[in-house]
Amino acid sequence: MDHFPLSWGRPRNDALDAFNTYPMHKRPTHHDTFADGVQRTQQPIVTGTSVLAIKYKDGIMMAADTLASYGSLARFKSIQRLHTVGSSTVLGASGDLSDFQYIQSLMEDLIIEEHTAGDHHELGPAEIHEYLAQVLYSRRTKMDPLWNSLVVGGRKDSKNFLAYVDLLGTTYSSSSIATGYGAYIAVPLLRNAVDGRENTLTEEEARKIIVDCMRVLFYRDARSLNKFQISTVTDAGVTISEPIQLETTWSFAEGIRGYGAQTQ
Amino acid sequence: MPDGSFSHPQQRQFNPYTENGGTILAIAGKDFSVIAGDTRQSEGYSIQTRYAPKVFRLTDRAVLAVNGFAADGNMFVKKVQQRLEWYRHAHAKDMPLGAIARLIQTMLYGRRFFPYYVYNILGGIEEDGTGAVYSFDPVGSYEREACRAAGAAQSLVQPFLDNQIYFKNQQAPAGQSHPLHLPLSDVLAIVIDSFTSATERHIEVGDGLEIYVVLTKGRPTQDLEGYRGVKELTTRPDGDRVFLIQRELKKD
Amino acid sequence: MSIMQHNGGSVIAMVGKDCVAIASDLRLGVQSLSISSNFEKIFPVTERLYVGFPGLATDVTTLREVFRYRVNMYTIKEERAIEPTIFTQLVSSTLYERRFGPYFIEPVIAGLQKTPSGSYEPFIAATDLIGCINFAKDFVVAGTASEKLFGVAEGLWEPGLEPEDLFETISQTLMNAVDRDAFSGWGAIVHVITKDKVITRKLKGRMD
Amino acid sequence: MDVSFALTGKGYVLVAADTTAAHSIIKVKSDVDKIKELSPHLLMAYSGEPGDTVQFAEYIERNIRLYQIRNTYGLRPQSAASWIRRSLAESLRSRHPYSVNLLLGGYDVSTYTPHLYWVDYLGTLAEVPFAAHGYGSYFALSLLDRYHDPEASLEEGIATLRRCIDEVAKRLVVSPGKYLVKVVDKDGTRVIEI
Amino acid sequence: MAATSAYNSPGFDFSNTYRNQFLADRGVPLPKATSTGTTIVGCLFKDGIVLGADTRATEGPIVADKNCEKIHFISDNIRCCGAGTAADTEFTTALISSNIEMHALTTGRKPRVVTAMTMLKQMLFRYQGNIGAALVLGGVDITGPQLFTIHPHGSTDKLPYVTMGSGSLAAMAIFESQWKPDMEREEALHLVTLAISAGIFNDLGSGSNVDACVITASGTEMLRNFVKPNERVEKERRYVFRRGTTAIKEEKVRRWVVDEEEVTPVGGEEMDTS
Amino acid sequence: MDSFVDQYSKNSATAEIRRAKEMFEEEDGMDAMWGSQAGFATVASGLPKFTIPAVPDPSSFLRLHTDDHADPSCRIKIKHGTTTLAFRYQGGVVVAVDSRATAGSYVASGTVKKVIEINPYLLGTMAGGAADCQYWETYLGIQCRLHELRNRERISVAAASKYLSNLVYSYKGMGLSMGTMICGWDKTGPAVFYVDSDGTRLKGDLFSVGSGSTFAYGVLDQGYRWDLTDEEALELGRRSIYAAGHRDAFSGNTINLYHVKEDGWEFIGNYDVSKMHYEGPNGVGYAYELRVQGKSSANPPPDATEVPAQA
Repeated sequence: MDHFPLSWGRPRNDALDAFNTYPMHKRPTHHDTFADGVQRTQQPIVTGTSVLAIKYKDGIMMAADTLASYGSLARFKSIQRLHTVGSSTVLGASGDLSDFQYIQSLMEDLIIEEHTAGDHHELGPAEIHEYLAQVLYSRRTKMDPLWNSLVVGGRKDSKNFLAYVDLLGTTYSSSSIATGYGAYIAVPLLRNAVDGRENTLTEEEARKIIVDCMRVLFYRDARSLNKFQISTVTDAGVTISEPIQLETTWSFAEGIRGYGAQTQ
Repeated sequence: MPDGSFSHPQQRQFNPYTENGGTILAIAGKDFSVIAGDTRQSEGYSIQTRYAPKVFRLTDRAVLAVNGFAADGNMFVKKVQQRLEWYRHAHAKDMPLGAIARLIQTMLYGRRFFPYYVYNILGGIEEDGTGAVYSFDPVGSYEREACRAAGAAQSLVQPFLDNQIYFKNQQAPAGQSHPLHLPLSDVLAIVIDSFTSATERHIEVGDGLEIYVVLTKGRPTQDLEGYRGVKELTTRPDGDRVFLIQRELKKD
Repeated sequence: MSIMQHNGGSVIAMVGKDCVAIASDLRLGVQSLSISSNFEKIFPVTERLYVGFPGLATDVTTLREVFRYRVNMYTIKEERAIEPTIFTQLVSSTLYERRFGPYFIEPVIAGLQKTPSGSYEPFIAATDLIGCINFAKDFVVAGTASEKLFGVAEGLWEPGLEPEDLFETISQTLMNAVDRDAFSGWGAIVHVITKDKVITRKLKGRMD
Repeated sequence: MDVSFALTGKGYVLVAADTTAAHSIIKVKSDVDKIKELSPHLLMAYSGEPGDTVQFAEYIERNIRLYQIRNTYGLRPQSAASWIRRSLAESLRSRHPYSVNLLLGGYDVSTYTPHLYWVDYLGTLAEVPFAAHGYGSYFALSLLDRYHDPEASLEEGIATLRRCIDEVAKRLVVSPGKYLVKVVDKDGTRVIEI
Repeated sequence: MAATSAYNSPGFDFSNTYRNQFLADRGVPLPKATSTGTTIVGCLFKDGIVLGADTRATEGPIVADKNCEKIHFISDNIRCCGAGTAADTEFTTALISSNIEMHALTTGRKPRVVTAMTMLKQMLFRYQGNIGAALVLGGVDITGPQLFTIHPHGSTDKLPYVTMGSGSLAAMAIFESQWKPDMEREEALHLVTLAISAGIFNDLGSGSNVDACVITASGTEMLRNFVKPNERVEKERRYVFRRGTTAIKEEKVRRWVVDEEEVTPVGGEEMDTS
Repeated sequence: MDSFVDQYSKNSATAEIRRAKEMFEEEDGMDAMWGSQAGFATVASGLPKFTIPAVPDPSSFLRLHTDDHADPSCRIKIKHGTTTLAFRYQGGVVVAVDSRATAGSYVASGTVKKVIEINPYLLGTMAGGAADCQYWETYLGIQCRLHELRNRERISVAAASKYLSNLVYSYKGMGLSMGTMICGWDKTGPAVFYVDSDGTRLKGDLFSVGSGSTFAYGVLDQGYRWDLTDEEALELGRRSIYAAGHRDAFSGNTINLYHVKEDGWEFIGNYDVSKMHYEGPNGVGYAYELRVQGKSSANPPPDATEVPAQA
């Protein structure tokens, strides 16, 4: 412990000052370690980008593109990042894909175990989400995180459920959720379109909103792909579509000349 | 490199904490207690959700507000609730407020070397029927107070409460003294104004406001009747009563 | 601890009805050690214009000298007293000149601006340490207790306060804010500037 | 580990400074005069970075003297303090700043008033009734809050100063052994044996 | 202080840098200037340019100014929105505005947007990013409507719709999904409002009101506080104190002569202690 | 189902949840979380267990996130700053403390109880980490009571302080921060022991601990004698804490004053530092400015007609 009046009671850095001879006006230089840490550096290797999800009248809809990046390399171009869990839940993942595959196998185990219990009780989206939150939080507490941002969506007993959990165990629910770059680019659009209309949006409308957002994401997120899948969970169950090709327009680029005075 | 920031690769890469903004406060009255928090959950410059409650009803006479790192906070509340449930099973009654406070201290201190990044404020009614507020630091030091603000905007709100609740720096008119306890209506007005003020000046505060009001057993409720956005959460008819008031805050 | 907190100190200015008020604490400290309880940070520029310099104490004195010099030069050249708006620009450009080696001061300016019709209008402004001006219609704050001041002022201030009411509001704001700040306090001083007089009061505040 | 004190009394300023010159853990000399007589009615105790202190003090001393030669009268304590502060603040903006803490005690013969100024290495100036620099200030200031009297006679002032010195001797880990004490009053400056 | 003019020679003064470095070396962190979290946008439409900005200025998580102006005047037909270090955007645009005026007077022609853009990028490039100004420059000149962004290091871009600041992604999402060529004025203004609003409501660094500016060949229309979606609600109660609430140690009143026709001499200073 | 497989599989779902559970139990560190002992079990039965982060150097991890001097922007700010003092004299022990807790520059609280009433005969003071002192001195209180039950006599101050010292020493280097004085009256008479988280334990007559301790010493040393009367002793304690509250930015708000006598401790009172400054305990303020009001150091000769006002 430091006994110098100005820093009384604070821990003394023994590596720096083993014999308590701290000079008067000198302090360890300022460095915002906290802000540093928030940047989540490059531990994940093969990664997926944004997942989008919204609630609508009959259920929830989730979308993710099919790209797995290796740094800036577009490594695998048809990876599925949406995963069905049980009969009323879909799980979307961004972040490290090997961790996600581990989570998928966890989900398989979980469902099988629940099934073999034979009590005809099935885990719904809320339970799945709670489970994942516990797992991710305890992994972060062990300083061995599963490097993912997960979106859990589902519909059970005619109630829509949509929630988020990430590598720190942070959770929240909202009527529209997006991870990765989507949190910056898609969320404003989703909130405009969905907030207050969760119970009136039709599937058609929801699909249009999602496709529009995926397009904008493809325009602006350098780690994205114009091929994505949409999943819905309704009373009828979970569907995950085949990969959909985005239609994009780049025509206005024709008119752009240079970056300054150039006109031709 | 004598710069004090010795660190290991693992720490650099993985910081187990983040900050999710928001502010909570609690004020104790003579026979009531008010515990409030905004509902925004943010990280960096992004709003994660506009509705994530920070204030939780523990029993009919105890309400806990948590603020800081949301994952730690939610997990902590769950554990406290679990402990209270166990207590209920063993004793067939709710744990008294003072005991909950001590319980929270030991639970927080159990993580002294890997702290929960959580600021807790516990509000409610003591066994003698008086309103009480207990505030905690992340590693469990606590004290009973009349009012306390914590979280991102604590330094904006607390001095305002000092002035309005404790009448700090105010001279009473000659021959009079300041009231010891404010009436509920004044307290609610001050709470709402504290949050609207904090929303104006702190970027991480906003979206929604949830105010829990705990009234001691048998206290008349007319000052809450007809209050905009109020609803009752009491579970037992003969005990203390819990109300929830929900308001909107600015969303920018 | 940032260099702005080395000596401590805070300043606030508020607008009232045909008047303005500017107030500061009186502490001069060296980190946690308090040295003097009579260190003024607010200085008159003209009869109806005051400026406060919260920040590093050496720069308080230096800037006070710099501005006294520059304002005097202005007065001699222009043969008129400097107006608050002009003075604010002078402060701003003087600070921005040192963009890459700033003075550690965040000035707060309060005064009455003469309108073409001859009446006086309240004016307050603050700048950051490199001279970005913040024109406000309600209140401006700076110093180590700025967060606390923002919170209290946002709660207590309302438009159209008479000079005496403004005095109470600004005093209460300042005292309660600095009581929650370790580096500000040790007494306070308030100037209320109206058309025909300046009322200066020292407050009986906490001395710990 | 320099320690210096100063306090005002009825018509005088007492300035005391330790007499140690130290290099790291070595005491090199134990009878150093760290109080400069800048003019007949002005004393300056200096402490801080070795080298800087003496260089700065001599620079100030010469310039104050120069002023007196040029203008036939010397600077009054307030003016001298203001100028010294300014010199220090400006030196701080140069490539080699002086790291010097000062206590300026002066007697203004035209108003019959003693003045004491506290100046630190950043160029912060404050007029105070008593002052201290170095680790001694952490012990002496509260003591002086309690015992200082602006109307104390010289004997009483010395007794108060004694208390400070004893307190520092009692509590400071490496306390300086000897102090040099000077006083400035209407008759000029002189050394006082304690 | 050897200069005899009240006005110093132009350019930056570096004399404090040694001292500040000295302080920094002692382990005291140096403070940060006000920066504007900011959403600023610009968009091309049929007849001209619409610029937009929010009005929040922040110091860390604290709102320093709720209604600041981020659309700066360059010339009658050119405006410039600024994000980044507030003082830098303020002074850089003011400097270029004055240079453009000089340029216009020298050449006797209406200034071109591209001239302002070149001046800005050259200046910012010269300072190697140390002047933290991220700008959106728009205007209409003889060559038609022009819209540029200028980054702090001096790189520029010319696009039909642009965004800058911490809310730029939110605003860009609106543009990417809704912008189309050859919009009408109202349409473009609405789109800019939407884009700024997206920043205001989704980015914590941006907030308060929407400022907009429409520039066409026929003139410039500055729409200060065009939309005010974030007015503060009325407080629940008033907080005026009873006079005499605050304890005073001493009081000093200085009175000034206001009415010059008054003949009676007025006391300069009176003092009473209470 | 197959509990054998389950028990040894490392990555099945149940294994994962089991590990999560283990984690919780570990971090709660409780043997009995059930029944009347719920929540207090550890303190009653043996040493509590604490969660340690899984990093190579836990103490630097802790410093990284909680030391606001090394990193002012660290978010978990543990409350600091204090002046406490205790001294022995012929009439017992006087214990005086301030009540301010600061987190960074923010005055987090002005009403902290820094004297911990361990039992009717023992007081502990709080300086350093508030939680550390509160928790461990509560724990010490339990142990003292157990000692009484086991041995049918009150624990001596020396033994109590030794117990605490041994406890915190076992956590040395982990980042605990506490500097406390254990004060009481036992068979040997009044006793004061200083115990801190470095493991130091000192018996003595007079101690002051905390960021403002130097200022308190300045007044305390000058006024201290063994044969002080009770009144003088209490006044000295109060005046010394006031001095520290006045000069130290991290101390202040109110003074809590205790007197330990043969029949246990007595709470003397709570005094606002500001009130002490202006009015003092009996109408005469401690303030320097009040004490010297109207006094001047100027010494104009008697024949000087006019003395210009002091600048």
